[in-house]
Amino acid sequence: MDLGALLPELLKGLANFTPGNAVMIAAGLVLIFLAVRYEFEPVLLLPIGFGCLLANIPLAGMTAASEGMMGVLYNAGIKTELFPLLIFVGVGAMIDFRPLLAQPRMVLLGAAGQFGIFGTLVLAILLGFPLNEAASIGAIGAIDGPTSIFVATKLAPELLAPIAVAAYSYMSLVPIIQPPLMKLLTTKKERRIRMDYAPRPISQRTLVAFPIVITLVVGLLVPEATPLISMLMLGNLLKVSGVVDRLSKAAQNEIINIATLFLGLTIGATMQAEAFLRPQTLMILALGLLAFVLDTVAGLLFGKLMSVVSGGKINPLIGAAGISAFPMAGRLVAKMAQKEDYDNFILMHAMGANTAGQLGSVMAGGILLAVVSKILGIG
Amino acid sequence: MDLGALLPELLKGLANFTPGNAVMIAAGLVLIFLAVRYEFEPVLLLPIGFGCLLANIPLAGMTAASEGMMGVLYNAGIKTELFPLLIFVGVGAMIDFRPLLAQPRMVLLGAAGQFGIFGTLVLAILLGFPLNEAASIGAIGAIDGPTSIFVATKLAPELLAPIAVAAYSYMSLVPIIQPPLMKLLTTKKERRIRMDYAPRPISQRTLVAFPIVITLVVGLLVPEATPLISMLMLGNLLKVSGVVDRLSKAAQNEIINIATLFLGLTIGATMQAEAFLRPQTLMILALGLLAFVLDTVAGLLFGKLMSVVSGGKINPLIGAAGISAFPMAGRLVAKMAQKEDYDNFILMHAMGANTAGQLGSVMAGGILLAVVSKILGIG
Amino acid sequence: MDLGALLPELLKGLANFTPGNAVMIAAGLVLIFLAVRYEFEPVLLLPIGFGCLLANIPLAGMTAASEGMMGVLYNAGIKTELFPLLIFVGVGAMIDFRPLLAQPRMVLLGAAGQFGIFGTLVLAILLGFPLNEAASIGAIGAIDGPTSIFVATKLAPELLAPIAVAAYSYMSLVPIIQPPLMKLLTTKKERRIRMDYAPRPISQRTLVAFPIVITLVVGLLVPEATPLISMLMLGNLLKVSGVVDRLSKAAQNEIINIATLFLGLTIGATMQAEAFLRPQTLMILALGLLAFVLDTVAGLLFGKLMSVVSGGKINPLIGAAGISAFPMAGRLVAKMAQKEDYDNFILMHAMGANTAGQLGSVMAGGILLAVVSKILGIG
Amino acid sequence: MTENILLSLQITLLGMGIVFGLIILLWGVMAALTALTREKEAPAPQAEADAPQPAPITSSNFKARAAAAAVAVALAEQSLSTAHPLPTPPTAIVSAWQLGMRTRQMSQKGKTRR
Amino acid sequence: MTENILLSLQITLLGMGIVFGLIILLWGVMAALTALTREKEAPAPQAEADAPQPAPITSSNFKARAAAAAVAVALAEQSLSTAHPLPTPPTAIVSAWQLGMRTRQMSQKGKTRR
Amino acid sequence: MTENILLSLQITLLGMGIVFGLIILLWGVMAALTALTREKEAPAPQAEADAPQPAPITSSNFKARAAAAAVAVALAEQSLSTAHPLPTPPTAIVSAWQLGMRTRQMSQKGKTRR
Ligand code: NA
Ligand code: NA
Ligand code: NA
Repeated sequence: MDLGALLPELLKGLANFTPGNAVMIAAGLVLIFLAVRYEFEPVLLLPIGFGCLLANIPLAGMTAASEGMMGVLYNAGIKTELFPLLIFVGVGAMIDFRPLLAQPRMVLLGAAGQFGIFGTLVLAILLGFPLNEAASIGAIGAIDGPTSIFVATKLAPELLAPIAVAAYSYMSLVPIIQPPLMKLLTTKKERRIRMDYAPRPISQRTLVAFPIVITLVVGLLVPEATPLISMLMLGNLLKVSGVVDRLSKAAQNEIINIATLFLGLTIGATMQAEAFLRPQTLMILALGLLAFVLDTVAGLLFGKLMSVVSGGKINPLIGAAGISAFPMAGRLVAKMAQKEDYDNFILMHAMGANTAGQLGSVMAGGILLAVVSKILGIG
Repeated sequence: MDLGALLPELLKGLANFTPGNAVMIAAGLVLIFLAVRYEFEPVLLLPIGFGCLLANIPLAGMTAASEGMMGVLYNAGIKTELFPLLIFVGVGAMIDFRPLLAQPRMVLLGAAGQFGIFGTLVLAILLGFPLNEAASIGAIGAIDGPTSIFVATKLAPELLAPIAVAAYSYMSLVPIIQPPLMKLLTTKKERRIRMDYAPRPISQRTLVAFPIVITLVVGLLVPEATPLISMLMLGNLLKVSGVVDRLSKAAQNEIINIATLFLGLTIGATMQAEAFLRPQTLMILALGLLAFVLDTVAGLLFGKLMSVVSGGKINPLIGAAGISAFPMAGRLVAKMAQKEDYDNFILMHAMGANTAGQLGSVMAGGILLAVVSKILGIG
Repeated sequence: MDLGALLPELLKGLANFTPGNAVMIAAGLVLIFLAVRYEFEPVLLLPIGFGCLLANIPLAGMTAASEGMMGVLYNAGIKTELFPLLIFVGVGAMIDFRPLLAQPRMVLLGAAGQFGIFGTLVLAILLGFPLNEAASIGAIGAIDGPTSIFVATKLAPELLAPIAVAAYSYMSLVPIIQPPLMKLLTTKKERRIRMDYAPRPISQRTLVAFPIVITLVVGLLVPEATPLISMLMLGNLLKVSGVVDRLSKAAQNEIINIATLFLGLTIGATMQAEAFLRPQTLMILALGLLAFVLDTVAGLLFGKLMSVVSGGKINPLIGAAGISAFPMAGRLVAKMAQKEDYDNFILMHAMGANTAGQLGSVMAGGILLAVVSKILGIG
Repeated sequence: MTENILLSLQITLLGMGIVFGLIILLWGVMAALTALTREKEAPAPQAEADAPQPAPITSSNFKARAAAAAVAVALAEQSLSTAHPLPTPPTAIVSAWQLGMRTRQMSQKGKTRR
Repeated sequence: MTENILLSLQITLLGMGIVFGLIILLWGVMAALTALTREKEAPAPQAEADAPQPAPITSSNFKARAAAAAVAVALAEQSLSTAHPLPTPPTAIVSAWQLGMRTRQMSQKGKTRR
Repeated sequence: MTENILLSLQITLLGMGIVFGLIILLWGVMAALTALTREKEAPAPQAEADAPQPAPITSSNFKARAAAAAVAVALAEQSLSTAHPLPTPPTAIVSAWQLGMRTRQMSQKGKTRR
């Protein structure tokens, strides 16, 4: 046995390195950079970026399709949809629905902010994507990572990587993407509108009943939305019930942290050059951005409509909070209003619209899934 | 493609809703109500109740038999028995065996309190249940969730849902079920008996040796009880050893919390109307209640016997703590004694009997499993 | 049915008890004793010892090869290599590479300390072990549990139990094994050498870049080392990035704790008498000890070489810290130097060499895996 | 292709229709929910309805409220600037806000309308 | 059926028999365990055996002990009322109890027998 | 057998060769890494280079430094004695050490060489 002959064998990894790998490693580094330097959704972009690096080290066996660690985690948590659903349990335990329950009409804003989902679907069809893929791309417009991943896993798992990356990246770009649109579509006077906040007192009983009733109503009408909405509501119920502190804390900590880390790594590990570096990917990223813009525009326009209908009692900015992207969008809206008038506090209204957007996104995702799988004869 | 024709398709969920689903959703709501309002074992009844709701939303794919999230968790943790065993690791890390080690004769009370297991088995046979099912129903008499689930999973998985529900519900009903029996079976004079507490000092060495020795002795004599008893003792060893604080805390927190949440949800998700709404279920619930009563009665009568034999030095009430249901039963007994005589402290004796009951329950569960599987030729 | 005939059936467990079981139970008790009494790596030796007890209770179904709990965990976390890799994520989040980055030449000591791996491989071949087994035994010389387990799982899973036991036991024996060798191989004068510590300031940017660059460089050159090195570096990146506190804490707590407990139990559960009690096992344990000695000797000799080359500016003791066994070896070295001269602080240099040893061990493990699997035509 | 585009437009119409339908249903559910539970605790809200007016604003408590407002703003900005991906829920802010801002908003309302 | 009932009665007999047998064995094991470890630390218990008597009860320390008892009771009741499903172990209560109650129980014993 | 032994020796040679090669490469990478990032923050190190000398040792601050040293030693010994298998990282010790020991080591150096 000539060991000298082994050396080329040992450098096989380097020999298999492709320009595509280099590009994807650069992409991974950019994601990590955005996460670390600008804190754009770091809990997701950092693991995604790191997973992307791993998937592009040739022969390392760390892609989501391999039999190695990433493959094991992918099969355990993405294929089964466990990770996004567990994340939702944690998110649910962090959401406070009182601002929404105190002003139920705010819920309407959560519907308008979903227009980007369907608008993007149309555009994707125009660009030649088949229906299942177009619908999955549209789901980026939910501006909600778990929903996008859930829909894409069901309809077009081959597009999961770019969709997940777009969903989480754009969620983190809320403070960059939304403000120009807000200024463009609203007048200074509109942005200065102050809003009453005389909320009805929300009883403990209402708080507990809410997640249960929502689960049942949405579940019975849109069965496809049940997994997402029920896990969100389960998390909320764990919190508001006040009797299962242990479980509520587990949902908000160990469960969501572990699921988030593994989800990020495995999503990143799907970004192998061969699978990811296709013209489609760029289109998906562009369409995702558009979805975000369409959501915001629709939300703002609906906000203006509500403002007019209410006789100027509603600040149209809160329409932009109806897109989901909880809680960044809500906070941004409150900040924008304050920029115009330091004494104008609309945080509670914005958070109401924002939680409505979270509900709306999940429902819209489920409806999209229901309609499209019926048409395709899958469901 | 006529989209109008889709609407009935979309409302298929509602169309498939059966009266049975309605009944089971009501049952789930009752469980949640008991958990939230009266704090009856909320960490289990709330997830079980919520899982029950999910299992009865038609076409949602959230039953334990589906390929969805609940099915994944069911296969990962119930079929493999991982969840009840992990819960036992946590419970073990929470039990303090010093009161029992300080008064070893208390251990006898842990035997009498298991009579309900076998008494109920006889009754279930009388009602026509086959042996494997009768034994699983008898296991409710362990008054210990994980043991009941473990036995039922092995012998009659089709009855898992009602058995688990009964086991956990009745455990939480200790303060309601036991007091009238206590008053009925003991005289005021008996309840006022004070007890010596001159415990031997328990060395650290004994504390560490105890879980190891118990595992080996019980394991060698009743191999079927090994998984349950060993995980309980492992948890205890992690705690008393004092050198693996990290692991002890992990057992008492993340491990038990996650396992409990998932166990509750998946048990609930087995409560689908078609499978659950059978005359058997009502019989099982009734038999389970009877098992509880038989346990308590046997414990109290044995307590009276010990009282007589000891020349009145033993308060017969502590017999009722020998049923398991750790630590509620122990505390209840101490409270009952104090009610009669404010200066009468028998908490340490009651806790000794209670931990003995915990050991006895696990052993009785293992013995039941051993005997019945030998007769049925399974083991 | 004669129930009397059941009794022998019920005592089948005892009847199947072999002297081998007794020996292994004694071995398990020794491990637990070492863990509890002397705190030798208790988080691993205690679960390993307990798992060993369980595996040797006849008919209990708690061996790693069974379909019971231990088998489930073994298949989920050892066969898939998930547990050692998850432990590495946690270890990475606990390592501070600043002492190494401040004195990059220290990294050389991390190479010398790996000689035991290859030296032991040669000896194992001499003793007649086939190449795959000899290489796995050599991996004990990494003095790093996860690396040894990773290599053995790939090359010779049938030897996993003794290798894991040796790896973790010897790691814990650092304070017993190394000092005599240190005294033997260095003069008092050498041990009294003081070292400059004028470290370059390490920027946050360097700290973040380091784990990423190491992953890419090592991954591209030794793909086989990617899983190990990348998970170590991922953990480190989570910590030093400073933006994902949640994930960093999850890695350092719940993830590593749960993985450690399950890894220990399942490794222990592979120690069933029939599989473990072979002459090989004793040889492996002896070879493992030798690997440790060879590592230390090579490290110290290389330390002496560096001391001479540097003109007496380097204390050769730090060579002994290059073996991995992080952070015990580094601390021990600092303590030894102080013993000779109370004012001599070389902790920072020793920790630099120790982290270098950690890196070197992982790389050497990967290289070993790469070379041997190429020769055997596996990779 | 044209067929597909038509289909996608139909999906959009149907989808947004259902979303709005469901959201409006939710509105009703929420209203019913709060109404039902309010009826059960009738006396309390009644009492509250009698005294919805904020305490008269004196210059002494104005400073305190201004301080509370500043804290709330600082908290909100801080939260925004660090861009928590999985943030602590805004409950704390909400409570602070409710305590300090409710009466304030009411007086603001007057000013805004003027 | 009758056969099954007979079988079930036999199982009951056998099962309870084994349970009691095992429990009695456990009793022995526990007694042996505490005895063995006690022998090893012989001097200490010996010393303790010389002075098993509680300190004489004076009215001054009686109040303190009464307070300790009240705390223990309060703790126990509180624990009971919240019906913890996975409670913190009673260790804390135990230690408090051991510290405060041991001598007390001994004096109670006298009274009870009287 | 002889063949196998030869093979194992070759593996040793090759393996240790690659390990050393990789480690030397790592040395270069680390040096480059620190150099690159240092260039970007050039002014600061420059300033530091101007004043690398420790503050003059007076008897008053000697005690303080001795105390710091004692604490560091105690910490290190404590850590060693409990033999943490998964220890908290030595960061805390490091910082303390860096704060207190750096100037000290420099003066020690002088003494050692004398
Ligand atoms: Na949305
Ligand atoms: Na019981
Ligand atoms: Na090493």
